[in-house]
Amino acid sequence: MQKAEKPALNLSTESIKGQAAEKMEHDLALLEAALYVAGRPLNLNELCSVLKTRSKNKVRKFAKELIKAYTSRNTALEILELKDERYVLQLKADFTPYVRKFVNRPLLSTGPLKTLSYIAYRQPVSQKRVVEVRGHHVYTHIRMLKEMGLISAERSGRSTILRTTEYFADYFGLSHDVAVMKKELKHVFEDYSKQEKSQF
Amino acid sequence: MQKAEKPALNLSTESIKGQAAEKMEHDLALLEAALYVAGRPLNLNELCSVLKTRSKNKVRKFAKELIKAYTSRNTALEILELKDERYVLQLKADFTPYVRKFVNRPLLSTGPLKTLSYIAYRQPVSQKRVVEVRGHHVYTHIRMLKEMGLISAERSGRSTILRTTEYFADYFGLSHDVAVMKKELKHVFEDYSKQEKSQF
Amino acid sequence: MAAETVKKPFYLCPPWNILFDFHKLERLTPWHVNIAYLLTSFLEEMEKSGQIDFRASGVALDSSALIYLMKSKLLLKLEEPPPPKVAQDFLPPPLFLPLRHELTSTTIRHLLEVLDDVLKSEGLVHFEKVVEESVLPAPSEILPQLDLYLMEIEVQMEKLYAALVERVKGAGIIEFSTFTKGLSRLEAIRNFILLLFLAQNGKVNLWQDEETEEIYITIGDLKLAEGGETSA
Repeated sequence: MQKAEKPALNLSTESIKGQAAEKMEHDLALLEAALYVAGRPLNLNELCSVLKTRSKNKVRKFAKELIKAYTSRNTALEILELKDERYVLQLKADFTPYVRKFVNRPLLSTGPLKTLSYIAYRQPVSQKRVVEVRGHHVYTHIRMLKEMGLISAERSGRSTILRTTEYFADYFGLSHDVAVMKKELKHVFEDYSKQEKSQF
Repeated sequence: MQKAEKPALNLSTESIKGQAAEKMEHDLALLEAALYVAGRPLNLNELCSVLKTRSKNKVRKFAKELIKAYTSRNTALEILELKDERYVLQLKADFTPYVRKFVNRPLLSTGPLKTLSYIAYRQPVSQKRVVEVRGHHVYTHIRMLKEMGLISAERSGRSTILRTTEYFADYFGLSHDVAVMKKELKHVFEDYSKQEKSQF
Repeated sequence: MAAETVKKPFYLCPPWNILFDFHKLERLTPWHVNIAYLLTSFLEEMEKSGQIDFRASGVALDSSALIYLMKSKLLLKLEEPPPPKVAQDFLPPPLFLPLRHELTSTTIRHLLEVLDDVLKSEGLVHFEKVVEESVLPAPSEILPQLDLYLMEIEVQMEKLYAALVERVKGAGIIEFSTFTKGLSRLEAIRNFILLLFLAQNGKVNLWQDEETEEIYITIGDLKLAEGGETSA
């Protein structure tokens, strides 16, 4: 960032340069803010919406600038560019072992997590079916999961179809392709149940 | 941070200085990592455990150093020192409106937040009273606030008593002592109403 | 044939004929019918004549049930409850949460652990509706259609159930007195009748505290801490 180098002079070109630098600094901070609170990869469209611009080029440039700033600071956090021009702010992997113990809040309590796991496994699945299997209290869960961006709901005729989102896949490290994801889930699930059985 | 200034020379004093700077940089990064993953204020003991030191002085010094680094960088994030020497990493409030939509937690809308501030201000308060003052829809709020760990409910005879949790106090950087917290809240509310007035 | 039509059974005369005439039944005001009197006198009359006719008894019983339903339906014309009165107190402004990223501890392993549970319970849910075959043959044509009335009641039941679910946020307990607070006595009675229907369908459980006489309505899956007795 340029702030420290900003001159106190008030010459007109200098002042324009200063304004531009300040604007850029603010835009970089906006991107950083979005990546920080999202805690997940954001794509160019999402980042465009933060900067209220349609220019993907501009956002791309700024994202790269932000990556550079983080790299030069050399702190515990990093910004990475992922496949399909998605960007993520995350903890550098080296630091995980030292601070793992501070991660003790679950993403969801057991009830909503059960509902989420069922939707992931059976998706696309009608809300009606989820309610039949899980009971009427899941309406609250479904609402919460939607608010957290873990599932999406879509009206289809008279029923509502639920499926997991890309954020869900990112969070659990699963494929974005639903067919592949379900296979992955099935595999892990089968391995898991085998392990469970062998333990008892 | 000093990395850019690290000389390539291998003179013994220079190299010792460099090593010290590097060690310090690493320690600062460790503190940053802990604050980043915790997402809540950490106290000196917790920070000591990250640096594997018993010297609170050292941790205090480093924490202040980290705050200075964040301030000079002038980005979207800030590290604050709260009451009782607790430290927290968070988004600067100015950025909240721009990135609220990326938060992957059930972000409370104004309604539940009003219920929360009422409970905080009047605690310990009976659920019945909260319903009387805020209306029947607050049952949903109360449930949400409980699920988020911001309030706790306790049966007392035939009524349910609500109060805020330590997590709540941490979240807002308020004292754990209820009497003190209420005074702090009064200030917050006064500031808020001043802001409101100045805006309109 | 002619002789048979002339000599019509006693129950096709007033006052019992009302139980055997679909069109009349449709038009009457149910409050004007004393079912207990009609049925008692009908039985006495049949015993007197010595002609025990089970078909006629069945139809009389069915019609009586219908009149009860009509009475319930009149009771169940639900009105919107008045908006709750809001007590006065200082309402502080909302507390906006500072935004902090927080790594969460839930892993795919946790997801799979609970999935196991859910899939087990899925097996316990039967999706094919059990077709109930009636033991008795279909009612004769003189019986009016009850479906419409039942549907009405079902709509009201659904509304009430939705209101209950809303009030307890999916699952929970609510006192009958709390639920019907502010309603007139008649409306409370209507709600109570609907609750009985809901309880019969297993949608809610009702239980009463013997000391306070308070009725508790439980909705959804509840783990009752002290194993409170539930009875439909």
